[in-house]
Amino acid sequence: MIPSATLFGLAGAALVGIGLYGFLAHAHLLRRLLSFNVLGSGVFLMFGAAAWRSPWIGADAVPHALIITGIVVKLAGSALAIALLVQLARATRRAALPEDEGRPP
Amino acid sequence: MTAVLPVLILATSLVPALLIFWLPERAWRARAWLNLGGAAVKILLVVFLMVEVANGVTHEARLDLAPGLYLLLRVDALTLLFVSLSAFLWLMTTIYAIAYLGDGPNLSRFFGFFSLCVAATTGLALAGTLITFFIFFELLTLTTWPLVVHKEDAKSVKAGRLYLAYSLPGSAALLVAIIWLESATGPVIFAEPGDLRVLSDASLMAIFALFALGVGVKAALFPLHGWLPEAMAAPAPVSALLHAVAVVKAGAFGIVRLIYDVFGIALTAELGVGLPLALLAAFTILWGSLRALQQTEVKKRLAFSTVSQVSYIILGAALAGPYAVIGGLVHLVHQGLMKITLFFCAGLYDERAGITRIDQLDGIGRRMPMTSICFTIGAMGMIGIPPVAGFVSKFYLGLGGLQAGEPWVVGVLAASALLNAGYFLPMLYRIWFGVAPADAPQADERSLGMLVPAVATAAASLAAGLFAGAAISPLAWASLIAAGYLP
Amino acid sequence: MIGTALDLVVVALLVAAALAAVGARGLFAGVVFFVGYGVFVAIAWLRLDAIDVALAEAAIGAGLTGVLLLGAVGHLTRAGAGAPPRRPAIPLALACAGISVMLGWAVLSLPDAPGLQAPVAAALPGSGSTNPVTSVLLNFRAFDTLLESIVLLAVLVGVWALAPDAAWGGRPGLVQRVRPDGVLAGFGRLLPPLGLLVGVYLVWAGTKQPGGAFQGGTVLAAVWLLASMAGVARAPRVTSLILRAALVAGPVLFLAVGMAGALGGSFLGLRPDWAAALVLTIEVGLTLSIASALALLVLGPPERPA
Amino acid sequence: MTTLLLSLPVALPLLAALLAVAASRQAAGLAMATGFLVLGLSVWLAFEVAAAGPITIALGGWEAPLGIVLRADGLGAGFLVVSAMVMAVVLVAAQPSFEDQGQESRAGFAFWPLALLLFAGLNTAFLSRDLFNLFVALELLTLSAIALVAIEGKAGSVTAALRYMVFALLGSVLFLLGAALAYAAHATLDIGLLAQVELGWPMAAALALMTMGLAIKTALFPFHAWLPPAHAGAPAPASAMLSALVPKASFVILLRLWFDLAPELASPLLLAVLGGLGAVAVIHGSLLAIGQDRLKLIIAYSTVAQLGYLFLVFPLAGGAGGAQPWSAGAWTAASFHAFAHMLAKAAMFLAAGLFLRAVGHDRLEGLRGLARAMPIACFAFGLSAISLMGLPLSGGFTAKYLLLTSAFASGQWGWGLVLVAGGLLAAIYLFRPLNLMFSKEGAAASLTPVPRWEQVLPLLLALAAVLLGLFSAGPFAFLQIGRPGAAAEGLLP
Repeated sequence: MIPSATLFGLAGAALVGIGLYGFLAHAHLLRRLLSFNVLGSGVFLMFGAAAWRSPWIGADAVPHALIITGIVVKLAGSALAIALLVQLARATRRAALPEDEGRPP
Repeated sequence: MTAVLPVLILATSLVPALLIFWLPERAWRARAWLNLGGAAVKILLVVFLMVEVANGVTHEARLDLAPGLYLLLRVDALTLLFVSLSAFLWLMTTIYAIAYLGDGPNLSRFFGFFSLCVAATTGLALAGTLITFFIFFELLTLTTWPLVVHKEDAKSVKAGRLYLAYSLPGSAALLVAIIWLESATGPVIFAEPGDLRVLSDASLMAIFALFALGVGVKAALFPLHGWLPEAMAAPAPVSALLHAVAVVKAGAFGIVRLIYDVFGIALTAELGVGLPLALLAAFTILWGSLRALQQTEVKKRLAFSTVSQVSYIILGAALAGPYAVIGGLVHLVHQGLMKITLFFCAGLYDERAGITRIDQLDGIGRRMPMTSICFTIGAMGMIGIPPVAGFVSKFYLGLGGLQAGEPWVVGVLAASALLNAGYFLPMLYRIWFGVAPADAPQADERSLGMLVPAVATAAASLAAGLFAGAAISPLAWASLIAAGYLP
Repeated sequence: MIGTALDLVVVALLVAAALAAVGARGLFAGVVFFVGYGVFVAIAWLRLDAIDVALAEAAIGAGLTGVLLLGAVGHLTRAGAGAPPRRPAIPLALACAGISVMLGWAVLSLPDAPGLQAPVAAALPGSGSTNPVTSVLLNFRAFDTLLESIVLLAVLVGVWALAPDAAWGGRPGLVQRVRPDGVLAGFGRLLPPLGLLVGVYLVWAGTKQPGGAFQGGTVLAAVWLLASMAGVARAPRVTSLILRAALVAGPVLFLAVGMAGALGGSFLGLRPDWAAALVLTIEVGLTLSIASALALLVLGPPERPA
Repeated sequence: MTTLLLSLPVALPLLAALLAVAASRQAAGLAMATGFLVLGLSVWLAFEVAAAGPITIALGGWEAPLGIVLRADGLGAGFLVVSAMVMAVVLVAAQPSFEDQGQESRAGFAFWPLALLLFAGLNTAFLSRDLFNLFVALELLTLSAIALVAIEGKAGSVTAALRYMVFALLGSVLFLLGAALAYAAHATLDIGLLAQVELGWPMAAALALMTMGLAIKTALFPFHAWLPPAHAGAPAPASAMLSALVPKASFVILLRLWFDLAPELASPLLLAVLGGLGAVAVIHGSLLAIGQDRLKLIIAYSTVAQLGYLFLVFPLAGGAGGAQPWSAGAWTAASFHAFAHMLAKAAMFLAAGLFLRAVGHDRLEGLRGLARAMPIACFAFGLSAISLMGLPLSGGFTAKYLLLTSAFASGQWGWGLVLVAGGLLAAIYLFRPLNLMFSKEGAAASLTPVPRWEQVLPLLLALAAVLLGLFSAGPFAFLQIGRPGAAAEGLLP
């Protein structure tokens, strides 16, 4: 039997790869942001799995607390990014950075 | 041992500078008092210092910046030679500049940087270590730039750009040389030469070359002289400063320090780097004279003449024989006195008669007699006609060349004297024997502030030659310094 | 065995949802997949016995982020803003896969190290809470939490700064028009009391059981959003003093307690005998501020002149 | 007392920011007072550190690994003091642009809390010893900075802010992944505790990730594309904070990672790569700066180059070289360079802001003749230029001298040539504006007048940059306090 932690840790590793790919490959900023959130939760899952991995004496509360903090911070970043993106979209009718569309920055 | 005097001497130019910047434009009286007061106090201090040094008191001030990096101000005989020259000429130039600039724009800025520039020169003369020398050398570059661009017209700004384009790479080379050397030997203190032999011959030669390149820019050594004639776009007092008091002199002074205090005569000879430098200096002497011959503007001709004359100092230093050393050192003073006279006169011609081209000089001698007499004295000195000071330098240099087993030096000197005569005598002829055209503009010399300094420096050039044998003449002082360096 | 099978199913769904969210053809579909993905992440946290994290992920990671993304899709669509399609980049995909493999290997081969369970357990009595996660958040690592609650505020100020100059002083977001007898309005009247109850419970319970200011605050924010969408409550003007006070109350309270501690010798230190009361007070204050900040973040900057 | 001295530099800006949100009418005064108060406290703290050595406090009374530890050593306290100097002046300089008269305005509301939060994040980054806490501090710092970039609301600055955001998000997630890995392997996030344990591959991987994240946030080549448009697009006081202060936070953390936490893991290859990227940044950033025709872009590209110098510390003082006599010089030089850059760059952006206000645009041509119209601001610009070029006497020169000496003393003269070349290139791009200021011809006839006191503010910072070079012995000794593995004094073998 594989411990849950290992499985979800591996899943986290996979999610990091998926999120990173989306973040780097997309030009559309909303998609990049969405991918970033996938990437972030992958990191959190790996962190959480590491907290669980040790010989079982109860879950380690410290990583859990850190992850909650991390989730809030990630939301904060996403919120500002989205507001900026909406502003950009209204001003330029584009949803990507100029250099990602082959325009001069 | 005391630290007060070197710092005070530096402060006599630095403090007025910092105060002048904040003066409103119209406060010309306060500006003049600060300037002249500083210059006068400086001369007094220098005289006092001479007495002290003669009594064997050491003066030294030190400021630590970081481990291995410190500023050291220290007085030795060579320092005094340069400091006394620059103190005297600063006073003269200040009087002249106040009269010359009158109530033009941006004078607080001008005189602020002017004093800063002199402070940098003083620091450079007082520098007791290589890095201190470098720091003041750079400060000199930075503080002269605003003076060069003072007029703010396109020509001045271009001249300023050219000046920096030459100077900054030069000082970068100098910095690399210094740090390369010091990373092997530790801080180089002038009076106490370290053991340079820890570096290989090839490294030492490369360091010497970088040094020569670095200070050569300021000394207007061929082919690094291109900035100097262009800088004539600046006002006349700035030309005087560049050519006689500070910048070019700092370069020549640096070469002297390099050969005598960093490498030492013995090592220089061993490495065989003296001769190439001497040859380059000789070439510069001839090249500068030839170029001067081609010029049609008074100030341009004088500028190329400087290129040529400063290399006499370098030639003397590079030959490193007893007489050559004396000749080079004494020319440091003599050239300064004579060239500043010529520039003062050129400024007078320009301001008072509107003369900038040589062909306009016709008959000016009768309309501006005092100015023209001073000009004549300066020009004769440059050619090397006795009894003006220039003769003494050339005489010693020639002897030094023979003594060092380089008889070609005499040939170079003779050729140069001929060329000098070739470009100065026609000017003198026009001044005294030419006939002024009927439509010549008004000319007078009713500017005491400009005339007195010219007369004073002309008299000094004459006196330095006439009384070369006296105990306190520049020649005697140079001989004293030379005796200290020679084995 | 059944546990592992269940885990495997969750992992498979997780990865599939992530791939779908990142690779979806349409933007809207991507966001929908993302919300689904968030739910699976929350389930994963449940499987890892991290109920606090699961709650936070469900409320913030999936819920609020989803709402923000959906809102953005709407705005972008209305603005007609597009972007060139994804460039299929095989080398990049391979590189990312490589990174995943390396990280996976790291997960498998990390040496066993005991966590901080023991020190946390030892310090728990007198920390002001019996829920270790709350103790870590509000006591042991209170500084992180303080900064984090202020990060939300910083971002809100940043979002508001994007308002048109003329709209300053107006109400955040675009004005919603809802039919008074519609379904949304009905929900808007029905749900808030319920949500309020859940939110308050989460905060209250947080000191003993999973829950706390962030989870509770999110639920309260959702309640407010729903109510304002239904037209029951109007968002106050951005210049409203009450609103500003609500936004900073929690962090100010937190900081004040911390400074009082500093005067007593340790910044952010809680006296053991007062810790329980202080933790609860801070939680309540933070909940208020977090709820307002989150709700306002979703509403966005004011856009119409006051 | 030490508790207050260490916590107030963080707590005061936080509190002021919160109050500025609640009572925005008083925000400007509050912010300015906070700037000077924190400056005073930092100086006091520095004196305490100089007298008694590094000061450590455990927040909430919880020691690491359970709690978070703040520590003021020479490095941290030094950065604290210099950034407080910059901040105090910048906040005063921002007052004319952002203080609301009468009705609250959008920018007048947003600027002050964001600036204060940036300040708090910065100070936390300089003091904290906890990797995760550093992550949160960096987020506070970065998100406030991004919001400041966009504060003018133009399409250009919003684009710049978004580009910054894209890089920053990636940087922070990499750093977080590294911190998580460190915790997983060693169950602590405290730099001091981690420095004491034997570190294996997990920590090496963690460090690699964190270094990459921090390099992105420090805008190291090739991650620099976000910086120039972001720094140039913000209003001048914000640019000054962004360019002078923000990248230093991540750089200080990098120093702590490689000199404090795990010097033994710094392989020669890694050090060479970091140094090499720094060298490329110096040359590339300078060349790009030469090609710009807007003053603020020149200054911003110069930041890319100047940040590159900082990374030369890794090959010169890092890893096994840390025990060498020249490493003290190189290590200290990096801080000196950072200090000089903080002061000079802030002065330059503030001066540029005044030029822009006077002329109405920041195209270089507009600078014609300003030496006459705005002599004080031009003088400040010139003095900062001297420090940035590394010419004597200035903090920049002392830094350059120390770096050059250790490059030559350690036989790595290649780095030295980069320094020299960088100085010359800086001269090229900085004398272009200076030349124009001294050109009378074509000068604009009418300028918006700028009060004298506003011109004095950049001059103060520029003078501080110069004085740092004249009085560097004290700061040099101060920076050695608590320096990890401080071996020999002096620069030479």
